[in-house]
Amino acid sequence: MNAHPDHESLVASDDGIAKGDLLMDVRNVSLSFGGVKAITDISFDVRKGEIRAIIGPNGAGKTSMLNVINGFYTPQVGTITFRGKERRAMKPHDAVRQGIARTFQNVALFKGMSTLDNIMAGRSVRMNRNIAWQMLWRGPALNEEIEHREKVEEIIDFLEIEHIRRTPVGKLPYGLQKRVELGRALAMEPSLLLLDEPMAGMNLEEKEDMSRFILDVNQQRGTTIALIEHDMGVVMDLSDRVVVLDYGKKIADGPPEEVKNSQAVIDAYLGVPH
Amino acid sequence: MEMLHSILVAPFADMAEAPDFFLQVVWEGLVSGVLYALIALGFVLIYKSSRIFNFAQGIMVVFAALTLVGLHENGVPALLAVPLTLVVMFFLAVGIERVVLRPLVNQPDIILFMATIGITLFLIGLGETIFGGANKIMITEQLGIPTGSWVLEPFGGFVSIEQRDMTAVVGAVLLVIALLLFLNKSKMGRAIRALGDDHQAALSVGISLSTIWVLVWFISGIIALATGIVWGARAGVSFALEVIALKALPVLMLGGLESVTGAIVGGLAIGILEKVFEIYWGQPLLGGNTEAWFAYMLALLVLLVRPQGLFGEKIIERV
Amino acid sequence: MFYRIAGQYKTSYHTDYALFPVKQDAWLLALILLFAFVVFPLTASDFMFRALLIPVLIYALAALGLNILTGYAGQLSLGTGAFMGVGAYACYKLITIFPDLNIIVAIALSGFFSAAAGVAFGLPSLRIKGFYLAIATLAAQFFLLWLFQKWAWLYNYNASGAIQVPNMQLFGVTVAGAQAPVLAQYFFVLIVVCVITMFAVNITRGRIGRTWKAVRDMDIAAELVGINLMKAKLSAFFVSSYIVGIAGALFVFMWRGAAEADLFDIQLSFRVLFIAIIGGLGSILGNYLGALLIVALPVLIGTVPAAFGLPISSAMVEHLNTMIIGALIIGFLIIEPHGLARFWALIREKLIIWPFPH
Amino acid sequence: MAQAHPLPDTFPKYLLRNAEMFGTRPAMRHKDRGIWQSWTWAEQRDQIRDFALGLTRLGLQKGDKVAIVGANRPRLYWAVCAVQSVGGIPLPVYADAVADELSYVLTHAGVRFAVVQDQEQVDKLQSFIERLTSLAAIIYDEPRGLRDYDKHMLHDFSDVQDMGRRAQSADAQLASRWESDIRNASGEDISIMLYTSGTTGRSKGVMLKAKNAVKAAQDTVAFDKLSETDSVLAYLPLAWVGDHYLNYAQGYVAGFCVACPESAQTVAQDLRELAPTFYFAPPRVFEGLLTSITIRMDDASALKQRIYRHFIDVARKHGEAILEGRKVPATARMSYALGEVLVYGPLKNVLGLSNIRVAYTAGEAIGADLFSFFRALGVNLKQLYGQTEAFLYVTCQKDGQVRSDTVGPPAPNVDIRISQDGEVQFRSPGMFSGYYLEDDKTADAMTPDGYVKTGDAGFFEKDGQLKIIDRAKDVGKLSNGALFAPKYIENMLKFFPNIKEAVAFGNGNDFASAFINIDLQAVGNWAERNNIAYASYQELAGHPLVYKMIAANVEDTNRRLAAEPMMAAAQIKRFLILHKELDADDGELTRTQKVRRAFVAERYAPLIEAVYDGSAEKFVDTEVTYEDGRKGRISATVKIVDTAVFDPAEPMQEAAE
Repeated sequence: MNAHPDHESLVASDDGIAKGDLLMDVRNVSLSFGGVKAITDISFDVRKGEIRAIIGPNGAGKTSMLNVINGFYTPQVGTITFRGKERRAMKPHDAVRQGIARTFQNVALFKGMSTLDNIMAGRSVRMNRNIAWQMLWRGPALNEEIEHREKVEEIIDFLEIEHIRRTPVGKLPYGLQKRVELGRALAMEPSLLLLDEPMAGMNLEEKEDMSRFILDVNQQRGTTIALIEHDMGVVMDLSDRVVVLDYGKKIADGPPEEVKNSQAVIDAYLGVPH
Repeated sequence: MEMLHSILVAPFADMAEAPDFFLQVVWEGLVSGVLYALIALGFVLIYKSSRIFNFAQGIMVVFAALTLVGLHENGVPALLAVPLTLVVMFFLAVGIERVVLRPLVNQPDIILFMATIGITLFLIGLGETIFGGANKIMITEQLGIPTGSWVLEPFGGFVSIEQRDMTAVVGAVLLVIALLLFLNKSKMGRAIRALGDDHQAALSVGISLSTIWVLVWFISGIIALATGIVWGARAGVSFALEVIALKALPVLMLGGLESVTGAIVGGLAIGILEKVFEIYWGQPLLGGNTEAWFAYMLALLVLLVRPQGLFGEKIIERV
Repeated sequence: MFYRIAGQYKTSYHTDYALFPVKQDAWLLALILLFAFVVFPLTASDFMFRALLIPVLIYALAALGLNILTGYAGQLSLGTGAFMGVGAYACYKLITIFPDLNIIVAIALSGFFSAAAGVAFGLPSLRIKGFYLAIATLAAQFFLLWLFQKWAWLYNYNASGAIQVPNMQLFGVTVAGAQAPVLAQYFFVLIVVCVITMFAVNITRGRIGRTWKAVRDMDIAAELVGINLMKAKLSAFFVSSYIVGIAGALFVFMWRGAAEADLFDIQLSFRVLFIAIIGGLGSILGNYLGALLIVALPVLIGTVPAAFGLPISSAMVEHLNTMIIGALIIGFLIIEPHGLARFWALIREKLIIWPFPH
Repeated sequence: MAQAHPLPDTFPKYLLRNAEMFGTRPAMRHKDRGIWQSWTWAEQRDQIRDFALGLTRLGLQKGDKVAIVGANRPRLYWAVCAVQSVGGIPLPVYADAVADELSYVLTHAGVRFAVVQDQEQVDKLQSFIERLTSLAAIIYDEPRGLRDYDKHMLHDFSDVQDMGRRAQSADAQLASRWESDIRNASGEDISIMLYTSGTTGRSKGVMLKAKNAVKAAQDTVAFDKLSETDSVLAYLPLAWVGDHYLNYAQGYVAGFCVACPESAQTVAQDLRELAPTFYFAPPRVFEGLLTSITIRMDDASALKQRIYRHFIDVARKHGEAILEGRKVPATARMSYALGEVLVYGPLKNVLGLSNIRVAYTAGEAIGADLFSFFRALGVNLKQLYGQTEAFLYVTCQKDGQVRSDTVGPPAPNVDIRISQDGEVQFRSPGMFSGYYLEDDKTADAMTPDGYVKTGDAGFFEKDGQLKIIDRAKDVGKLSNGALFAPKYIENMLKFFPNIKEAVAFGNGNDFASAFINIDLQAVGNWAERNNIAYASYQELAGHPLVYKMIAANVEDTNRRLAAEPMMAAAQIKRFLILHKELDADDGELTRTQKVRRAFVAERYAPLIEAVYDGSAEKFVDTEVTYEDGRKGRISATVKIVDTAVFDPAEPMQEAAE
């Protein structure tokens, strides 16, 4: 029985929001860890289908903001409206159910498993055959496994990582681990994909590949992307709109050219004393 | 209703009724608490310096006691047997570092934890083979530990304090003070604390891992010997001690794996509460012998409230 | 050398998910099963069954249960002995309350009691992790052990505090109790262990196995991938304790014949933990290899030197055995932290690419 | 394969027959999405029918040419048969051909359609689309990246098949009419046009009639008793005559299963998974295999090495005899059997050669020890000699009568003769029907009485096997009149694992000389084991120890040349190691890695001069093109070394063995 390679399965599940409309609205979010103020009163919105970059010097609160969006941290103040539902506290795996997936700054893959299993883990939220079927394996459980395996094989083909399908991820070079992690996030068919410095520590060629993948995901699959990245060249090329954070506050928000020339951003990066 | 009364009211009534008996119970609890604290101290010292959860601390106590008594039985005078045992403990520390710890330097914590289980078994087997499995009597008199007891009459009642218990408490306090001074003030002490955070970092700063580890295991060997003597004096030297030494685990859970004060306070708390619960709740209501599980249940409840224990640092998950 | 991988290509995902993608492995298992179901029953002596074959299977099953919890789901447990006890006592009470209950049903049901206990003591795993979690299972171990001694209803109030297995028939053959022939008990245990192992293999292979491994490797990432940590951890405790409970029931009904409370003490927990460690955490095959080693060792130490003429007292055998196991654990952790299972995997890999080194 | 009606004489006819007789057997496999996707003959027929009818909807008429550009993909193979089924002429072209080569071939042939693999080929075609006046549409197999291209002339393969299906549902008779057209098609039609990768000048379009191609394939299928149970891995370029003959032509005639690898990088892994029964590889691939075996074995443990060496010696002595069923002492047969379990079986298994019933090599001469190494392992490796103009087979060796230094007797129904100046000429059933639109070149290639001139010099040995010496035009004479066959010398040099490529010179000079390219993998591994540091290929090539090692190899070659009366005079007196690898991108090699002798001679003229004026070294500065087309320059001082020469009388140790 052949796997019928349908390329349409790669398109993100439609979440009932038209392209360009509001997908997520972050309003007055503040987050602190016992006195340390990581984020203070930040608001910005993300439109469906765009690549929204979040940039800022180290320690500006970028990753913390990402963790708030996908429910890992609960902000003390402020709310996040995602696909029309407003919420402040949300368990991470509920955020996933609503269609938020992410990659991590320093690769959080499951070291004990192979590339295929890591990406299949991204599908687990959509697989639900109960334990009885799993015990028998042949039958509904295996059919479900194969159904999701075909989706994962689409992603493996899309990210051109067929040659490392069975390799334990612990053995992979850094660049490939990042790609597997992107694969895992794509496997969750998110409507919002949070990328935390997808190109950190990559050489030029790997960066070009990753940019191509990100563009393909955004254009071909229509997945909205929130991108944290330091490499200005990449940010300017890829993103439609940019939010600039500094010391936990928002200092600029708008299209790349406009943000690039704003004095506040230049100061932040060149280090004017606060 | 009557059930509630016997749980919540009756025990406190008994305490008030016989304060001297209550004091006696608290004292007995305190003494066993000191022993738990000493063992826990050995754990903390090793965990603080090498991130190793040393399961073998309990058996080292037994092994030290056995060696001491074994040497004495073979004609070595008591006061000479103690330094000799310390030498044995030193070589044990060198052996453990060389054979077990050095090859496993960068392994994950779970692997090191299991290695200490391996050491535990090995030492049990070794001890039994050399000294035979039978129980032995601690040579308390020969070590000059007074064996008499004092009698006090607080609240017109009657409380007897064993002198050897008092020496145990005093000895423990001295040991703890010496340890704290050593850790915080001396050069070696700082190296031990630095090592705890990150093996590689410490290595890169030029702290030689192997000497520090030998030193740390030797110090916990000394503590083990002291504990062995005191414990042996109360309950005789036997391998059953190893299971009781497990009681140090809840102490660590309560006090946090890294803090010396946590180990002491935790040890005393568990010792006292355990005894009190046994006497006033365990025997009348639950058929006694609750000391077997009380410490673990207590530690479990505390952990549910504060996952990092009373004194541990707050665990922040960084992604 | 013996492996011929060439030509074994997969034309469908079904075959890709086969239990043995390489048929030589299937032949190897067939050979082992042939020995287990045919050769041993014909050749082994009663001593061999009682001292080696039955205990290896039961210990392997217990280690399999523990491995699912610690090896696959990463939740450390030191309470295996107690959960085996729950299985044993539950089974005993079931057959005393319903005397005509079929033994298979009794054993199967007793698993649920230990599973319930496992889940109860597994609840803390939602808040505490790593070593700290060991305390929860230690509490279970000591508390349940105390319960077995104190709660007389468990052993039907008989004076000795021990439970005695009555004679029980299955399809007309006495399988449990004093008169049960050792061969019947061996087959009973073998079939139960094979069935449960097959279920365990299927579960760890599929979605549930993956979620467990994800929780084991990095629970934060697992949660952010949409895995509900509570469901994953508790299911691991449930399945693990169920299997351990069954092993406990077999331990008493098919091997020991009788049991008193301190049979299920912390030493039993350690023993099963060593089997899982030396066998290889995170593997199914490892449990069998570990059990074989840990059970066979004392028998070897006892018989081999005697054969060479220097008799060793049974106490000395016990001491040497403990020492050697301790040394083995350390040795394995240094040479191959993933135990005998990884050893076999490396040998198999070498055979496949023989005569090349890489 | 008895069948009711007469033997089919076109491949589409075979398609229909196979779909009937072997409907459920696998016809095509492709490793994709982690598993081997399979199609039976019946499914393959339907796929081809739908595409063919779709093509006619797009306006394909009889005689139109359709270019097929891409790697080995099921859909491209189906496109070939689909085009043939409606009377068109498929035209496979090398996928890695650069734009201007591709544009010349497509404009020269006037293609109406192009079936390509992916976006890369589409971009290549669109870069010179304006020159393809007759092109009606481009059809692509993999849609990746082509979603937002303007679809005016661009169609997805499956869309064209949908058109075919819709047409069939609209007109119920269409399918049966398609089949009857096939059955009535005449064998005289041109079934395929293959452009040769000419070593000199522009490539020429070789036309092959259907009946000729089918007849040739029927002969060789019978010769090697191939059947529908065989399997083959199609990994060599689709446009090469070898792939088209061995996989496509013989595939249809025998009905066996053709498998396409997942990608170019995973061929070795796919070969191992599939373990095909029929295998073809140029000598260079076998060289690579042997080199990788020796390198990996050098790293093995002492015990494994001892076992390996012992049994390889046993195989060298008795392997071939056992393979050919000759009498061998019982003890030898026994230790060979043990060797099969311990070394040969596993070795063949790891390389994927376990199930091979018939294996061929061709294209260049193969070293004697390399050839016998694989035969000794039990791989039934044979030699064949052929050309695009002969639809491959000119000569091929029979099972049991195999020699490493000859290419075998004439293939079935092939008539071969040697001209006065030693050129091999042939007439064969698979003969081509001339070059497309180039009758003058066709005339040059044929003799007046209808024989095809191969351009190779050779002679028949006593046992009737043909021995190829060299390209006819390259065979020259030394200044003292002695025969100088550069290819013959080069092949001998290349038999050494450390030498990857060699170019011999001497025509019209006093002595023969050679330019040598070292094999980076083999010499690099040797350098590593003797901890010799080197930063680049150039540095390793110039290393004195490497020179010493290569000098020893050249001396060995001279000893062998001395043993052959005709070649003794052309021993190599001086040689140098080139500072850069000869590369197809620099034009020094053809697409199939054959040396373009004239180009190399002209490009390195100063070096040749230095060799013959006796200087010990020569500074040289050459231009290099990198992978992405940028140009750069490499300069180095190349040392030139003299080597010992043996007078023909000296006995050869090897001969004595």
